[in-house]
Amino acid sequence: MNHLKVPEKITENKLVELYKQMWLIRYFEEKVDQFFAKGKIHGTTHLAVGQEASAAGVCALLDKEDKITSTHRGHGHCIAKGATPDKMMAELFGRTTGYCKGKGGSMHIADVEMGNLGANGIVGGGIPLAVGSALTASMKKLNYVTVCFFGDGATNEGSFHEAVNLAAVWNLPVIFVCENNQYGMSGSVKEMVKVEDIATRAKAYGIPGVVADGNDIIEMINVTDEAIARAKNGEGPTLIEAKTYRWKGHSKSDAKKYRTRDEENEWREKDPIKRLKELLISESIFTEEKAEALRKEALKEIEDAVAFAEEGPMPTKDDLLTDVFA
Amino acid sequence: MNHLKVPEKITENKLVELYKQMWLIRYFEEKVDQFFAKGKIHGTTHLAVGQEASAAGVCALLDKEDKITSTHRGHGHCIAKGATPDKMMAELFGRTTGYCKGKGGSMHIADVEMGNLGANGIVGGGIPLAVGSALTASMKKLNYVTVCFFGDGATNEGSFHEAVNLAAVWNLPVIFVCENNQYGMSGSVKEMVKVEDIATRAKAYGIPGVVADGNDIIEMINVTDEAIARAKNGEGPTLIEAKTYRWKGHSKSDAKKYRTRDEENEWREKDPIKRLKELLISESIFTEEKAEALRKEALKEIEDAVAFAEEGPMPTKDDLLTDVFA
Amino acid sequence: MREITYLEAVREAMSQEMRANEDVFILGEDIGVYGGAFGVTRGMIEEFGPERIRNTPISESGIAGAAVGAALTGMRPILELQFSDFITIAMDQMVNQAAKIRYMYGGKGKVPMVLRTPSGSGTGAAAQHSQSLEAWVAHIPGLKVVQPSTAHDVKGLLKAAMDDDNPVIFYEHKLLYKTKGDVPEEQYSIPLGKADVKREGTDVTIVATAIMVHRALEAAEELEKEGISVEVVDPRTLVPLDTETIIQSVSKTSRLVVVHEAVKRGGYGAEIASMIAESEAFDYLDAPIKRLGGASSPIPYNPELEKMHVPQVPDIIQAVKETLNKA
Amino acid sequence: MREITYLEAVREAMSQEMRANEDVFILGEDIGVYGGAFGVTRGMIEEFGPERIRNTPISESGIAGAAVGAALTGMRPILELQFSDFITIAMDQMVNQAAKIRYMYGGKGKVPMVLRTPSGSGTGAAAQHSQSLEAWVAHIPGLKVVQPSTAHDVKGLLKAAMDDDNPVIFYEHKLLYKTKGDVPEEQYSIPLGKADVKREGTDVTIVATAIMVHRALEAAEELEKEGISVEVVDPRTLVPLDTETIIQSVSKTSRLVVVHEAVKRGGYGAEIASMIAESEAFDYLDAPIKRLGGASSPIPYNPELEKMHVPQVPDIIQAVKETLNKA
Ligand SMILES: Cc1ncc(C[n+]2csc(CCOP(=O)(O)OP(=O)(O)O)c2C)c(N)n1
Ligand SMILES: Cc1ncc(C[n+]2csc(CCOP(=O)(O)OP(=O)(O)O)c2C)c(N)n1
Ligand SMILES: [Mg+2]
Ligand SMILES: [Mg+2]
Repeated sequence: MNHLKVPEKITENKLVELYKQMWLIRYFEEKVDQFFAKGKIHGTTHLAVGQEASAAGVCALLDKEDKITSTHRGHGHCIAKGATPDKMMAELFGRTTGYCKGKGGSMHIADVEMGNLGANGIVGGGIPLAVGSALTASMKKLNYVTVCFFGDGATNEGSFHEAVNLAAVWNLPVIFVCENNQYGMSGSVKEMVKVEDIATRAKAYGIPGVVADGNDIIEMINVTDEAIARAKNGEGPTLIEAKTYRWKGHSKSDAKKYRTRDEENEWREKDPIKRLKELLISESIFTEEKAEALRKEALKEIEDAVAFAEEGPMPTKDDLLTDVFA
Repeated sequence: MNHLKVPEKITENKLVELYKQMWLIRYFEEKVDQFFAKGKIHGTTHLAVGQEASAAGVCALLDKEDKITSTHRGHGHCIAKGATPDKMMAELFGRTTGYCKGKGGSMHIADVEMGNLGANGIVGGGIPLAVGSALTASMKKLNYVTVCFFGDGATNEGSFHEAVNLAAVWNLPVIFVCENNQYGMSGSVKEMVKVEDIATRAKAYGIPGVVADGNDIIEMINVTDEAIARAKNGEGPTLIEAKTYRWKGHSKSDAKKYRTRDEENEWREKDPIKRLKELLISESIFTEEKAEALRKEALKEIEDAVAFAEEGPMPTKDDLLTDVFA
Repeated sequence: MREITYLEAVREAMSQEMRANEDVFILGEDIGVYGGAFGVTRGMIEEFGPERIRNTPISESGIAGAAVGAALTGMRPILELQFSDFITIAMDQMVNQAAKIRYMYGGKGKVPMVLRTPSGSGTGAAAQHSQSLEAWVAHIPGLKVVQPSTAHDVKGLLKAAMDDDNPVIFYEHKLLYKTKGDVPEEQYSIPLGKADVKREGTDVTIVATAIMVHRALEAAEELEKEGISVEVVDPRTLVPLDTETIIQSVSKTSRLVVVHEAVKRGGYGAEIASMIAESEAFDYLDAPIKRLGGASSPIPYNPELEKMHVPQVPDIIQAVKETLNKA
Repeated sequence: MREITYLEAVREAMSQEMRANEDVFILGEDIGVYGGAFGVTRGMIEEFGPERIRNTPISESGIAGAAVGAALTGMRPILELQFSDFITIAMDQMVNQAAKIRYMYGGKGKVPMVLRTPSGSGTGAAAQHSQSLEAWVAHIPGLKVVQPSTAHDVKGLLKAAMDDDNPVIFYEHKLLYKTKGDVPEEQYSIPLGKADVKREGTDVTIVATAIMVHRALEAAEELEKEGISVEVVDPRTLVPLDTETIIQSVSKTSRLVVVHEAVKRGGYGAEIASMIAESEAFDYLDAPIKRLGGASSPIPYNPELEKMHVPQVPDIIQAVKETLNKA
């Protein structure tokens, strides 16, 4: 790792792990996509294929005590924060063995004890929650950070504005990570926001805003590292903008009329997984063969997750009214 | 008017009128204050004493077709947009002769036909309405501008963020005027916003943000003039921050523990009315005697308004259920 | 007559009105080339252009307020709210502004706008995308509230809503979008405040809304086989509510079952049931009123649980029999 | 026993709890040196400091969400919402997040928070600052809803709310803040879900909430002079609702009048009335149920109109007589 500037915590092993993690995310999503197409999964889903590096890169530095809040496009964050694909897939299959006993589904996977405060079906809905989590850290003098993921579209919600302002004036240990994948559902960020970079919005709150290449896991790791340091030093929140792209449609039915195939192809070229592979090979951290083996392991794990999911029991009438109140 | 740089529309006569208008606003407020203290007016009220220059200066350039939206602290905007103190006072007295037939009260005075789209009891509530009004202008190709008044505190509401973003991306003819009087109800802008100038927030929307001395009516006129020109030229919205101060408490009961008497006195020194008087005398636009006469006229008008108000009939049971639906 | 879907009827009502009235336009998230989350506006941007089929940022409070402001100054906006659950974000603008402006201003100004929004469960979208929250807005003076159940009704009621000079909250049911019905091609209006007796009967009255109208009709058919004659009343609009038709029906049948998908507790069914319990129909009642509604839990994801959350045909049959002491 | 005001009882309940439990803190607009819009937290910042009496920017959705997030991670926040009308802005965080998180997450995580907020009219604050919107939250599974009517009840119920591991919406009535009552000095808890029979009687049951409890009691006293014996039941909590006590009372008196300040149409009174119309008490009813509530208009500013908007003592007396056919 001569040329590679990464934080100490990011060992060669960790990079190799992250490589595999990105494949886990991708295969998880691909599998889900297939099941939806076949009508084997209920509801809707939002896939993060193409956006693996921001989830994996940001979470690479997080400890178990650190928290995240996620979005409707949350499978990647979830895996990166340490969830097991088994229970995630079981959730999508609506089984009691799923993270939410089949009550939440794709948009609500959470693992509060593990620091995953949950996906969210409300665009921007998780941003104030993350600020609340950071407030707990600050009031209880706990040393954890909270990472708040959201999309470019979410930055037009009032909840974004109110929450980031709160975090700024209270100087809270929270990191706002905007995954700017260029579109909301169909609204291009160019038409919905009049500034070039979402990161510019940080200026309204007097906090640092950083633009990063969201398809470059190394850059994501490094900007996150700085943001964590600031948070832990009592210097308050940071807004990181990860420029990236979602390869698939917004959700299960999307003719993608709002963008061109050329644009899609351009971004496929910037595949974050391929990019890390090339880097790790060029840095002699692993070989093409090892990379291939890792990919296959990931695929296998996802297939096992499907098997696990399919075996899980369905909830029954008795489950309808439980878990409403603590 | 040799030294005085003001738009053509602002004749010497207009400046003299504005001088009187500021007194009208001040006396209106002082009168209301007295009646509240005596328990002769119901409800609550938010007075704009000390803030006369921003209301008068911004509205000086508006035509009848131009629109404004206002706030809980709206009497000044209302008078400046051409309302008659008679009907305003009658409204505060809850009479059918008031602007809202006694149904609205201080926080809801409006005169839609005259372009005053209304005060608003919800902090930030009027900002999206102003954008809607500007949208009408844009869609119907009408040549009016909409001025949207709000306070420093309101800029922390999500409605501010969402509305300004909309106006920016749609390039609407609207002027956002933030009257930064240093406090919300008790929250100091220094504790509630982490940037020095509210005008900086314009950067998040890619629109110009201008800081102005809100106690200097000439400066308010000039910055508004530029914003109107931009709006009418299809260059979109502007955010103007008028730095000012409210002399009185937030509403009828306020011990003002959150600020010092020294600070209050400093700002009283910057009295916008005195300032215009001195300017008009030094520019030989009027004399001390004329100024005094105008002040007295204003006082008289307000006293007449009280008489008008007191004479108005009270609504009756029959009025309770009318005006709900058009 | 020509058959089209409920979804097509909504689109047709809007398109015809937009051709006739320049002041009408639609704003909402992804309503342009995407055609809206449910495809209702598909094709409309091609006909009317991006000014009048206005794609917005994801800012429910901002766009609701912009609609109110536009309505107040002379436009007649239709706001498409992507899922009815998101009214949580636009509540201030709808309730504190749109509903109250005219009254607060002493009768000056008006807010002619329609907020159209899909509601209901059954699509697996889980707790934050499946609610039926019409009881909230029906509680607010100054708002009108419409819940059409058929393709025919949705077209006529939407025309009336667009013609109305007041803010109207217009609930479309997701599961009804694909249902078909006879729909006249020309514009027509169904007055707000006029219930429709969807089936006549003599033994029990079912008042049902939205998708529950169809389940009630199915139940009625089953019950007929057992010799039970059910009248199904569809209020169509919750505000104004056609109390007369409901009271008449209950006075005739002496038994009332109220069915909606919204959570039973505090749902609008409570208003309908109490309206009857307060009315002259009370004296005709031969059995306690029955209400069916959603369970007291958020809406679960699992498809079976999701179904259990809301009244189904067998639940309605059971309830009818109970009021007849035949359960 | 010692007499203190309703307002002081709220403050005392919070102060005692904050001394005992470090995880409890208050956040809200102007709750610091200003003491809150109604003075409830006056003096508390001096005792507990600005971290735990946390003044916030004017951002109802942000602070509600921050409270939810803090609750989810181990704190026990009390959110003071300056006027209950502003829940329109915090609705998403309360309804789509706080109420549903535990269920959506399959029972993992909990949201122990109290949203305290003053509601009601009578202060001349007009349409946007005078509403009673408790029916909205009572409709949402996952939220508990409390409406205390006396100084004694408010202290005990607030203790129970703070001890509860779920989101509780706690309505304080503006006009009750200055009313006095006997209040024990020590901490005590009144269980959520336990109604209180505020006056026993045999001829008619009045179920009344918040300030209407007092008006009902006044009416009862007047009616006693005419030989009419009225029972006044104060549910105290809308969710959970003590249906048993209400059913028992109505079964005894055979007549029911429900009174609240919220707009009658779609108010929680409809839930209470229909609950009775569905229950075994139905068979005991000797007269149609009566509901009294706010008029179908926004709340007007003029003080006389404002009073006409909501039920007053003579209206209650009249309603009772009507159910007895003595009007
Ligand atoms: C409050 C709210 N508004 C609208 C939606 C519908 N919706 C779901 S995802 C989405 C787009 C979100 O865009 P962005 O924040 O950029 O995230 P991305 O989907 O690109 O990851 C929309 C409009 C929603 N779920 N919640
Ligand atoms: C949504 C909302 N939150 C809170 C309030 C209570 N309130 C009324 S005025 C005010 C302060 C507003 O501050 P600012 O916007 O700076 O205006 P100013 O009063 O200083 O003119 C507050 C908190 C309100 N009316 N509406
Ligand atoms: Mg996006
Ligand atoms: Mg201010």
